[in-house]
Amino acid sequence: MFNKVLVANRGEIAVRIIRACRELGIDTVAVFSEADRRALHVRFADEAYLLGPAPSRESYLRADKIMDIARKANVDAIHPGYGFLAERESFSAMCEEAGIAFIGPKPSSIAAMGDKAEARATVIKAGVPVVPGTEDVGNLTDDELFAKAPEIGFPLLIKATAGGGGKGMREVTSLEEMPTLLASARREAESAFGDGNVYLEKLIIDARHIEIQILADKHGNVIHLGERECSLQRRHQKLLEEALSSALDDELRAKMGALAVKAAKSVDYVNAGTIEFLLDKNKNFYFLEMNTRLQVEHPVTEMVTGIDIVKEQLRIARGRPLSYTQDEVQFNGHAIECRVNAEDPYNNFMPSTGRITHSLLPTGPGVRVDTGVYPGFEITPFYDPMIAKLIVWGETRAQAILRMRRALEEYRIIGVRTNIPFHQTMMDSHRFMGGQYDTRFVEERFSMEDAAENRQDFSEVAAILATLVEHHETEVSSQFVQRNERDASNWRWVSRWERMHR
Amino acid sequence: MFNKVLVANRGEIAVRIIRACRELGIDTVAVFSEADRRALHVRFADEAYLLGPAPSRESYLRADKIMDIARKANVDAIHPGYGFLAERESFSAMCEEAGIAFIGPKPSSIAAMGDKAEARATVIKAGVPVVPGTEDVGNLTDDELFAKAPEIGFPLLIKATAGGGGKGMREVTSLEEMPTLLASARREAESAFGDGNVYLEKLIIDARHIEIQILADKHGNVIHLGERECSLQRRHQKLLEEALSSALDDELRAKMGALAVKAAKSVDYVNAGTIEFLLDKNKNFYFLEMNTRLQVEHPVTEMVTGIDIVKEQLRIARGRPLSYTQDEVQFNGHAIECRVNAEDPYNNFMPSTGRITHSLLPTGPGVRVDTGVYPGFEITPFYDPMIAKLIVWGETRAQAILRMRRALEEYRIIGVRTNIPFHQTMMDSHRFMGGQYDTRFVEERFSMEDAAENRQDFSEVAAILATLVEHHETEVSSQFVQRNERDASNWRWVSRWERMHR
Amino acid sequence: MKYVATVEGKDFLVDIIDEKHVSVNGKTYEIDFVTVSGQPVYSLIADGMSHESYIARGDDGWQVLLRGRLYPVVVEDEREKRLRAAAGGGIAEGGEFNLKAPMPGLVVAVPVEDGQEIKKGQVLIILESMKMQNELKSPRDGKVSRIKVKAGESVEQKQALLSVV
Amino acid sequence: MKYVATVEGKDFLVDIIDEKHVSVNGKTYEIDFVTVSGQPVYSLIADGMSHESYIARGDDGWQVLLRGRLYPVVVEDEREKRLRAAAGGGIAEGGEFNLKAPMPGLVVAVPVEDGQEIKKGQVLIILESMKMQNELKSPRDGKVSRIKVKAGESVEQKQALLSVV
Repeated sequence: MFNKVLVANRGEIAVRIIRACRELGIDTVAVFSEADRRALHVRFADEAYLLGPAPSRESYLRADKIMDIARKANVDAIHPGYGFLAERESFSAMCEEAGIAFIGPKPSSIAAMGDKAEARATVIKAGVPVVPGTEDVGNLTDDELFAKAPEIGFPLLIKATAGGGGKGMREVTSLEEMPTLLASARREAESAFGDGNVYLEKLIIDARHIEIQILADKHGNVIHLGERECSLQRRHQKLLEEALSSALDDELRAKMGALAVKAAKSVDYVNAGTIEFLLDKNKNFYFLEMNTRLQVEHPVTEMVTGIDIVKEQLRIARGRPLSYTQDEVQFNGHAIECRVNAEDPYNNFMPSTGRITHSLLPTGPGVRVDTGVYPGFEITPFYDPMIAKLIVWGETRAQAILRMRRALEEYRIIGVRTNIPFHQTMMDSHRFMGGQYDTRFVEERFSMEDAAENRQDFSEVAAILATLVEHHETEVSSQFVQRNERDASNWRWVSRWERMHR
Repeated sequence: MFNKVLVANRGEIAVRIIRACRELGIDTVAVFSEADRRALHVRFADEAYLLGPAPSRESYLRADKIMDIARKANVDAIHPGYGFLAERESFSAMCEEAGIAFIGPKPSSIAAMGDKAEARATVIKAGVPVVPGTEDVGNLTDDELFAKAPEIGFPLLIKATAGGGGKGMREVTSLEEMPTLLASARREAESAFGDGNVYLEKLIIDARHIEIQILADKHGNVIHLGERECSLQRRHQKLLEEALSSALDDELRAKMGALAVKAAKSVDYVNAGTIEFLLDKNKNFYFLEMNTRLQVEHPVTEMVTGIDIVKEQLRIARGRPLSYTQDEVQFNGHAIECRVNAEDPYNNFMPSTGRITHSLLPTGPGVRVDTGVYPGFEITPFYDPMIAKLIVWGETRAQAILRMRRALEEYRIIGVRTNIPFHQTMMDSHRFMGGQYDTRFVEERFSMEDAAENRQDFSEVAAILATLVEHHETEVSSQFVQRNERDASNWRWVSRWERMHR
Repeated sequence: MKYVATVEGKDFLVDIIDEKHVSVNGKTYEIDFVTVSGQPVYSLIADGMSHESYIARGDDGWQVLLRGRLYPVVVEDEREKRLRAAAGGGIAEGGEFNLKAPMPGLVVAVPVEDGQEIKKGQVLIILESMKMQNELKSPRDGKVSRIKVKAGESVEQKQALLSVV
Repeated sequence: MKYVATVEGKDFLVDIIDEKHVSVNGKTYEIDFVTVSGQPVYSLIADGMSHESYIARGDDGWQVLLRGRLYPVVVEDEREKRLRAAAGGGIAEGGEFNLKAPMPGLVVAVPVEDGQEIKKGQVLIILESMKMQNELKSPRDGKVSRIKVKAGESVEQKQALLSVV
């Protein structure tokens, strides 16, 4: 195995990778920005080096600095996590040149799958169905896109050529609104990826976002680990994922799995990877894109297969054959992941920043939390708002939902607003319980208020609580000056209310 | 299913049971002592009622008060957890009379297994081997015991008739030291159980403590869920448990499992339960006792079988048949549990009390924590010192050990001393790694110092750290008065050292 | 001490009788009310029912997060409320709207101009934070006034951005 | 500023050069030293190596818990240490031993009497706490003196129990 691995990332995924390395006896090297000196990945790693100021461009995107650190620390391999440099062909190539294993695919595979147009062309050749669009045509001007749009038909999607994660993506329902949306899509793509090129794609209605996890080693073995259901999205950001999907049966799973393996083989893929599909109501499916890296939502697959995907990535990068054959991949139970974001679900999901002053993690049977934050940690505006992933396993989907409900109720994060109430509301939604949802569900047919109506009303309790707090604040503030003088020693530890009643 | 269950316990096991109820949609009622108003089980339950002052005798042992609350809150069932009232025949009978389901066995089964002498007599009749001793004879006087001791032969054990958990237990190597030890055993038994009766038992050398988990329903179905290895003990308190045991093979497992089922059937047992055996070097095994309740260490069995034992208990109490047949019980991977106690391993494992000011739970793949404490919670001297159970699962025993090592390293508890360093040292011990240990290992062949010698020495780093802290404390204290005047607003949030360098 | 607590338009008359008792609209509860670990997390046991809540002061009252749902609660001294009602109260509608940055970030674009007439829902500012572009919209029709930022500028949380009059 | 840090009998000469540099026995490290979340949990990065430690003041110096091992460290000003060495220092051996309650609990038994001669390791007090009976033993031979508690009494942490002279 490797002796030392550099983790070129931050947050929960850096912690996740450090854990896998530690469990394999591999030393770890963390890199960090000035905003992350106290981050968990720095606390957990064996070595840690400063990259630069907080903005990603000056820190986590500085491939040159990361390579310098890798050489200085004499690492055997670099794990890029997801985001940042994970899908940069040039970074994979830099590692290759430096004689350091890149825990990811070859530069050529990233190139082939990274440019969406090329990816489409490649998989079409391999016999994989794709969504109608302009992707294969190459980069078009605004006027060319205006001309093509009616041919594809509305509604359609504008998507960033270099994109991912919903950035630079816009939905267009008519030609009139297209200019504005095109401009904003290009602007966002330019800012996110340094590349303002976009393409058009037919919008599949009532579609589910289904992705197949694959593993491919250097010996030509490629297997799939079944699918993940990722249809619950908002602004094209995934919010909640499941494995397996209630929309697939064994036959469709085998078929989509086989095509995913084919797609991966078409670019000589090596590493863990994900093939994303849209699945329509009639069980037609279309290739969307390939993610040539570890996915945020990989844990749900780990929970139902028992396979540690990060450890397999390390194994593959070391040149060893996969630990499992396709036949050995068995699915057991059901897993759900809720992405916990520092966002206020009661204020249009606005990002929330601040110091986490108190936190209680849900634990107990069948619960896993992947996070990079802890009480005392400051959530800054520099990075994405996902602060934790809450993952549960149950013997059945119904049991997993009940367990997730229990875990969400236990989870306390004080200091920043989070979208936990959104997930709680989702778990209570009848459509979610019935598995009847598609990629438009959250934005079009779900509201915090409607869903909450099914639930018990605790207005009276809220009235009592707020009144008690108001009452004691008022009472205490009038007494506070006197008390303060003779009792200032330990006010760190007890609240004013408690002190008053001692 | 039940609508509402009262949990007659505190700490991690109360939380564990509330979680199972919540996942089954059952309302929960917590009871608490004055010391536990802010305890996690009170925070998590739907209802909560005060029992009385902190001492157990005035709160958690007050069966009368608990029954009053159960009637008042109109519960369908009572779960006693472990300890406190879990093995009181009278409590099971009180529930029966009140028409409330007791989530445990019938009074007669508790009686049969609770008195160790009767238990021995019963299982001997069922053909289960027992350790030679005076247990079946009834309660003997000191003089009678002095007479019997040489017949059994030294070394032998004095054990409390009503006992459990190592209380009132003493090891005797010669007749001369017997009077003192007998007196202290009786004293401790009297104080712990209100019953000073003891018996003698041959001490099995190089023995392993192996226990078989069984499940028995009201329809006569009894199955076993394999064994747990519980040999790592100190002062007869278990410290670490594994499932399965490396000392058993499939054949022996089947044989011991079948005898455990037989023992349970011999008392018409209904509920989850545990049959404890001593296993000697030559694979001879002897019945020790039956625990007619949920065990502390049940999670390791849950991890390797995927069966939720608490949910099965609820199902059984409701009168439904077991969810599994013996054939459906499959073992997958390996699980280890470390009991995290508020004890100082560097000071003879003295109990430690105080407020937990900071805590970081290990999480991520394959890690489960069952706990009843959280940052801000006060550890009092009234209850037992176990504050958390850290449980890990791995595909193999080696992987489970590596994962436990990782998890222990991540676990931070500030405010009380814990035995985490003991477990870390154990994980590094070659004998533990080799699975070569028995019930005497911790006390006779293990020391924190010896084991630490295999590990890297960080004295130099410790020297730097302590010097930096000393330096800054000295420097800052001289500057503190001035700074304080213009900067007192937010001193809650930043340490003095940080503030100094802002 | 009597209060009126208003939750989503519904009034509750809450009387804090003593440390262990409150009545709500005439019904008395036995209560046990404490904070948890010195944080604004409160545990209330009322007639045996155990509730835990995170309570924060919002712009117009308390925000009570209870069992995954946010209840905005306005608490007023009963006497105060009666006086205000007698005075024929009611806050003026259609006052000036001052847009403040909801979080620190980078102004990506200001697609409106000083003096421009705008509709409710129209985008006033695009603010980037946490890698997301957030469109800050007008809560009502009006005219843009006092634009204080321009594209490319970094802003702090609560910094004034512009007004709609 | 120069210090001598003694860890289990081994001396380290630690020189705090400036905020970013220390030298130990002449070897210089580049350091980055911070506390974590306002607790006595310290993160030290020294020449790239990341260490996290819980550090508490003990009876005779610092207790540094580092990677699951406890290092007792005595830190002295170098000058101070030299002066003490010159004065032929050394703390008197065999001083009086004052037994204090290591935790709050209930005294179960006091199996010794005032004036009784005892051996090292002999049980002085049996104290019950957290459902466990703990035997408090004498660290040396001596004579029991000033017994201040009796069986059945509750004691607070650090409360004086008796002395061995």
